[in-house]
Amino acid sequence: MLDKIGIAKRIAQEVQDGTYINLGIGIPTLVANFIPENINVVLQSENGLLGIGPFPEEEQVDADLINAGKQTVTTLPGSSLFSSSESFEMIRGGHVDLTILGAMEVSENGNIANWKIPGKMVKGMGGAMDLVASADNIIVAMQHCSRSGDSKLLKSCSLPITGLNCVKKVVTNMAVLDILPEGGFKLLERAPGVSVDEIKAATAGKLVVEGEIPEMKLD
Amino acid sequence: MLDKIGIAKRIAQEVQDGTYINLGIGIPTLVANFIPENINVVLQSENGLLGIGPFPEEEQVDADLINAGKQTVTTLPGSSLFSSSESFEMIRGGHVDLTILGAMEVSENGNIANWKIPGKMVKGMGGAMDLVASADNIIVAMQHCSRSGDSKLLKSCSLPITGLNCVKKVVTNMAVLDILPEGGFKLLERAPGVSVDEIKAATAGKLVVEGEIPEMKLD
Amino acid sequence: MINKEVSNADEAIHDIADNSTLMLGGFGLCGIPENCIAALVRKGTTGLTCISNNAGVDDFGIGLMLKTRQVKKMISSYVGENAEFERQLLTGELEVDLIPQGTLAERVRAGGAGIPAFFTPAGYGTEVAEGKEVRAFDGKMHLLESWLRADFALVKAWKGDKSGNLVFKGTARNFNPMMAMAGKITIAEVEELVEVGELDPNQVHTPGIYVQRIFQGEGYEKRIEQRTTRIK
Amino acid sequence: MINKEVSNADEAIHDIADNSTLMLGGFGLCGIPENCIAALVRKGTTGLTCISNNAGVDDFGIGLMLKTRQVKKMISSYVGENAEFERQLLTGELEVDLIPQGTLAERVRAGGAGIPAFFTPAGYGTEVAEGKEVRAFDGKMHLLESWLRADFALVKAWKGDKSGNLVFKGTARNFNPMMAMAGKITIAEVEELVEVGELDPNQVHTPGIYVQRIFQGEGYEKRIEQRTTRIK
Repeated sequence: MLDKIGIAKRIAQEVQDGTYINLGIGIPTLVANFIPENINVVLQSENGLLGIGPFPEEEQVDADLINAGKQTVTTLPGSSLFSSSESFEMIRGGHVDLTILGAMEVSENGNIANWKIPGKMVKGMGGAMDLVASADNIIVAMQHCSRSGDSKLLKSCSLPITGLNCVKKVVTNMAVLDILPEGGFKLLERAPGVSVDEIKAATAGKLVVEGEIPEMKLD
Repeated sequence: MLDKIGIAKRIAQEVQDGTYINLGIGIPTLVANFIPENINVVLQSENGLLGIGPFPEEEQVDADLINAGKQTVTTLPGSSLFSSSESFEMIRGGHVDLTILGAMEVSENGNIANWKIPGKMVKGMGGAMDLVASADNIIVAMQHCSRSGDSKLLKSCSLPITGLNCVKKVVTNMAVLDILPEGGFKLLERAPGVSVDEIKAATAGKLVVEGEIPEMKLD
Repeated sequence: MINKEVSNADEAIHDIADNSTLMLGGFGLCGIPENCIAALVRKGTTGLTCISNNAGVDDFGIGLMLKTRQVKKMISSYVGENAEFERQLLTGELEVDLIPQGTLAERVRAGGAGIPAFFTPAGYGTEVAEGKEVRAFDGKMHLLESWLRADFALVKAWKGDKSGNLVFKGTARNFNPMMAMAGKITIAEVEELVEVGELDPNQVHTPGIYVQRIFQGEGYEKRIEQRTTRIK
Repeated sequence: MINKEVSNADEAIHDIADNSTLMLGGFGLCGIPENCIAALVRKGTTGLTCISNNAGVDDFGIGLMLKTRQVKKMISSYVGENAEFERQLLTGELEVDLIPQGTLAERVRAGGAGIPAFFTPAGYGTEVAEGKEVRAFDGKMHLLESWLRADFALVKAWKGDKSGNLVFKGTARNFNPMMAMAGKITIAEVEELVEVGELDPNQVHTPGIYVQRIFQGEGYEKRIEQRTTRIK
């Protein structure tokens, strides 16, 4: 089983050179730490920054420079700043190459639920609905099962969805899976020490297993 | 009868302090020269300039600074520059207070025709359709009659129209007229030496004459 | 030059009446009109509909107006950081319209730009689509969304000149430029108010045509929600 | 940093195939991609659909490509200054779509921003409305207009850095920023190409995400159509 760091490391392997990426809050944010040095990417923050730099040193902290998680950040050489409408022009217009975000549930046809739990306080969708409706390439980072042990990879989402038919790949603490165009989670890799049977047992949606399933390679 | 300068001078009297104005090519451009010094206005150029300054001195000429008529201009203290889409955000969004433009024909219900003569080369409407569709206050500057002596103030336009029910006021070489909400040209002022009967004879659309019609006052 | 300067926040907001619709710039607590919010609390205007990406925290930003029960309705994309907000929502004292952030930004921009409606893919197939017109373009489904406009827009900029031109700094720009366009009356508060001619015309973010009143604010707290740093 | 630099205009446009749809920035001859146009004339690409506010003059700008019969169709708002253009139009060699300037700007912006269609009042009741959906909002009639996108966008900026960030100068900005957003491949030519880090992030007009290739142009003529001056 992977921990959060492991999930972030595995997703970092999916990142291609020369791309623009939007990282959601939580595990996705961690991915930035594991992108190899020879891979040049630019991180987009939907509150109006392209080229997110590292956290500032104490004396660099600037209240006017935050990311979408409201954390203080820095700019980098080549960064640019813009308004929220311009930011979503980039997102909605398909200019961001890859979106990595967390989820509560994913269905076998690529639906995602990550914004609302009925009966609980609703905080809002923020930019998630825009991101999932517009991105060509969406990777979900999440735990395979909930704390109570229920699968989060479902036939159909039980929670209110954030977007339809949009998730392309899921990386969990147990596995890497592609969402097939015709529906179904295609198992690509197992986490170290996790068997195909364990993944089968933990996946409520349709799982497609073909041939030998290799174990993930993480450094 | 007024000459072009006279028409421009009379329209300049309509300009109110603290307003943003778009001036079309031709007579409207001349209006800028006759706005009193105590009236502060900002001129908008739809190619992306707010705060059009005077023509440059020879050594100031900058190919990257032109107005919508493609003439070299200057900026003023307080000017701003922006893209074409931002320029038409201002126009379409109703932020420009007054639009002054020329016309081939105006109808008694405020339609305007100024972009196309069937059978002649069509050059295009440029920004005219956006301006007339969006401006709350449109003044037309034009000759009362064509060179062949036909009235250009009509019951309905014979040429393809640029916009519907949009002109509020017409200033010609013979008269100042308001377009009434219920239709009709309401005669407000006569050009020096021009009689009401002459204006009646030169106006093909419905002319409304009530009481004494004063002569324009021009300095 | 058209002079838009007013002396302070109280003068700038003097005619904001009860039950007005306001837009307030900012993302979280970054780039919010601190002085105008404080003046609204002093004035005690009530029944306000506030269009703002977030709703502040308990003791800062729009949270200050929630505490005094001045807000009737919030139109936002994310409102998570405020216990008083949650309490009022659960008791039905407060109405909330939640809108995807990009749709919110574009609806405000459309309000300023004279575009009454547009199609966007965000929210198709979700609760957000309820009651909305759906149409396919190039095989992809979109929702028809309408413009948003407000009686007053309250925006915060870094620098401004007396004719209303604005320059923003960093990610404090966020919703401020679009909201400046979409207010019938737009009030800009700036950290530094300069004379006309001091800003480079080529580098103005919001042209003065959108701003009706401007003043230099004071005592900016610029509170940070998540102070994250690294060791040198 | 993602490096977008190419060595010159010929390399930048090498894969523009016959029958491509191009967007070209500029208003009149102000802010046009002079180097890319010259390279297209050298390459001899034909059957082009050109989206550009104007069509150049007889011996400059897009006029150079009209002279060599490379253009099949123009999508523009005003095309008045070109005798060769008129000749080709009258003989049916050239197709022309005339679009109100603000609608053209907004359709291109929509193409870049992922808005497939929007309502605008421009053109209602005119020939432009033929075949278009009409709808009233607040009692005012509007037309539904669709986005425009292109295989290649050719834009001209004042300065740019190697990661594609652009800064424009004066009214040479015009259609360039929106077209940069709406090209599948956007090629930027700049008067001065600087290293990454030399442009102020707060003052970038077009973020590099929109630009796939950038080069420093040479020999800019920047021809003036109406040289109007005053005596000192």
